[in-house]
Amino acid sequence: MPPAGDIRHLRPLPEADTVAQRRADELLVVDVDGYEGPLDLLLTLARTQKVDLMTISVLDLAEQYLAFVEQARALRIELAADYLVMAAWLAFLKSRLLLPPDPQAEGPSAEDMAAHLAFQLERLAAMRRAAAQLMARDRLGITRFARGTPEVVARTRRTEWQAGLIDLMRAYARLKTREEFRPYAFDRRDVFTMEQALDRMRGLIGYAGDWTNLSDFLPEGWDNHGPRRRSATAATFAASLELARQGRIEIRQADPFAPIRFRRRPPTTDMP
Amino acid sequence: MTQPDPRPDPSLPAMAEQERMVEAILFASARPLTVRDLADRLPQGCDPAEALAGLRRSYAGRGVVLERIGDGYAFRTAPDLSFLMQTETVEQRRLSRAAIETLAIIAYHQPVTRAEIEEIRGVAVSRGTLDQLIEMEWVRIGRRRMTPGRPATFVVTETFLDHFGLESARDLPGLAELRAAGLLEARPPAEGMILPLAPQEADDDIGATPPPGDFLKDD
Amino acid sequence: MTQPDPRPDPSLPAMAEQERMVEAILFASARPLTVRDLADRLPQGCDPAEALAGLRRSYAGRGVVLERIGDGYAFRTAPDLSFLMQTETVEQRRLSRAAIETLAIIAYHQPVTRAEIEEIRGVAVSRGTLDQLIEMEWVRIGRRRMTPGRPATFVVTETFLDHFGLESARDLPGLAELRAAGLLEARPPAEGMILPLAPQEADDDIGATPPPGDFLKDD
Repeated sequence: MPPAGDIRHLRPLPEADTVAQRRADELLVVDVDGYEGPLDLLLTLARTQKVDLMTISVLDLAEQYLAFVEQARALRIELAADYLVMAAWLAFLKSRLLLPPDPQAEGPSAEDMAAHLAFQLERLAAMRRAAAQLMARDRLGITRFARGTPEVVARTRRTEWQAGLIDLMRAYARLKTREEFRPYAFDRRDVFTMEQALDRMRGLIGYAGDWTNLSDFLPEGWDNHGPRRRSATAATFAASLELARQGRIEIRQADPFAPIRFRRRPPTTDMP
Repeated sequence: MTQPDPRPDPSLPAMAEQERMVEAILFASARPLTVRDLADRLPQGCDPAEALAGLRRSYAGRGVVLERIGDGYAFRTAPDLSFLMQTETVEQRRLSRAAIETLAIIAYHQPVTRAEIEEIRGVAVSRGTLDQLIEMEWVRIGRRRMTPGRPATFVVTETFLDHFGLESARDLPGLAELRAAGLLEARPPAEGMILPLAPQEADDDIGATPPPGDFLKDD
Repeated sequence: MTQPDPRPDPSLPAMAEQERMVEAILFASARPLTVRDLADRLPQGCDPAEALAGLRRSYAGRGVVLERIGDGYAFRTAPDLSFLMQTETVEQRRLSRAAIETLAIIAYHQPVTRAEIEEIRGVAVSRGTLDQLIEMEWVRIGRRRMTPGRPATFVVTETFLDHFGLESARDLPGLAELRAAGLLEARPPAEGMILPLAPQEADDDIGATPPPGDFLKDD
């Protein structure tokens, strides 16, 4: 930007009526850099109308803006593109405002466009007022103060272990499942297999000419109670079924839950 | 190792004692603490909200007052005594006019997108301005707007409320009047009404700026 | 040194106001302040010593006390509340597989010796695992087993029962329930294995052992 003096020198003096007006124009021109874009400039121009922004004459405002741009051009001041775009838009708006409305025209009416521009200006002005009010509040470190010597808070760390009943059960289930599939002799300590029972029965059956209780066939050490007895009983019973199938013994049970008894099959009968 | 103790009621501190405790904890802290923060530090079963109410009454009119800031509470010196505090006054970072206006727009219009800020100011918002406000912890990025492009929104923080002595964003000066005047409504510009944005600062990254026109507010 | 106050200056703040001022100044100050410092900052004619004495009285027994530190005065949180001036961060961690399995075995088989745990897990139990469970107060050492070598046994604690919401270790679900819950795969037993005739018989010799359906225990 050239300094003010240079501008005066360059100035071809357009139709500035009064000295005051000239000075105002000059101020605007010199300050063009100080505006934050066309909207900011429009707001400044609007203020010269000295009316509520909501009742501002957008037509007058458009003319003011166009005059300003014209003047800047006359002063050979290069305006940024956005100022020129705004100028074009305002020129368009101005012509629409001056012409009778075209009922065929699509899109917003000139009045809507003007109203929106007035709204934008009012909103920007309102935000500036709000910003000023905000900055004038009792601010921390300016009029309100926090404790000057905040006390240090000691930090300690505690670990909380996450484990629920379901984790515990799952872990146990994992162990037990693994165990069930483990064919360890350890597990068989209390298991009497059917093969063992068959061997034993084959040896003993010859002596069982008369009906004999199943329990009498149980091997020594397996006939007391508990799992060993259960296992031996089951195995012996299964073996007896196998021997009956082979036709070597006969089985009898008088009543439900009565003792199961068997005897060697009399040799006279022939098997098919 | 302090175990949280399941303190049975008879040994629960009396309310006067709970007030002492809350007073001590808040006094020690420079930052506001929430009821939750306090509950975490008090013995189990204490009622920080009630203790706060009692404390607030006993500090009313004193040289130090208990302020509510957003969800938090903090002791602050009474504003009317600021004339005594010249030596404490902290050098405030100079904020540009653009930064102050942007801050006000975010506070009053939050959550607000960058495009909306630009629409209101009529100029592009430089990255530096938003960065500065975020760095000062007055502004943070909020949720994305569920509109095309999913633009980020900006909101003000508790630090902002603390700095400006506001209990909540609803207490912003003039908010009701602005709302009544319809100046906080998102009003989409008429077609052909979108103003060109002037680049504001050299460091601007206009390229990354979403085009203006994102006016769909989800409130 | 309180002279009978002729109060010559009507513009001099009342003593209550002077106390407010001293309160605010001390609160905001980064270091203890002497009577002299206070006098320099208060309006002319104020009596900081008297204001301090008044303040000291009004803070007596509160969560914050006015302390004399050398020649200066400052607010400090009450010493008996220092336990509140610490925050505890809680870190959530999961137990290692070794630890949870060991814990499960102890819970289901207690009292159980280390050798028995190792037999069930099929791997050696590291000292660290048991130490960890003991440190967590979920496991403690029980009575020694009256067998050669008199090995120590491990049992679960009340803390353990508390954490897992159990009334007693007997409340632990049995294998049948685990299976019903789908935690144990119900596969047919290996070949040559004989199904027990009556799986839940009451006259069993395992009667003394708590977990149902557990055929592992022989003592």
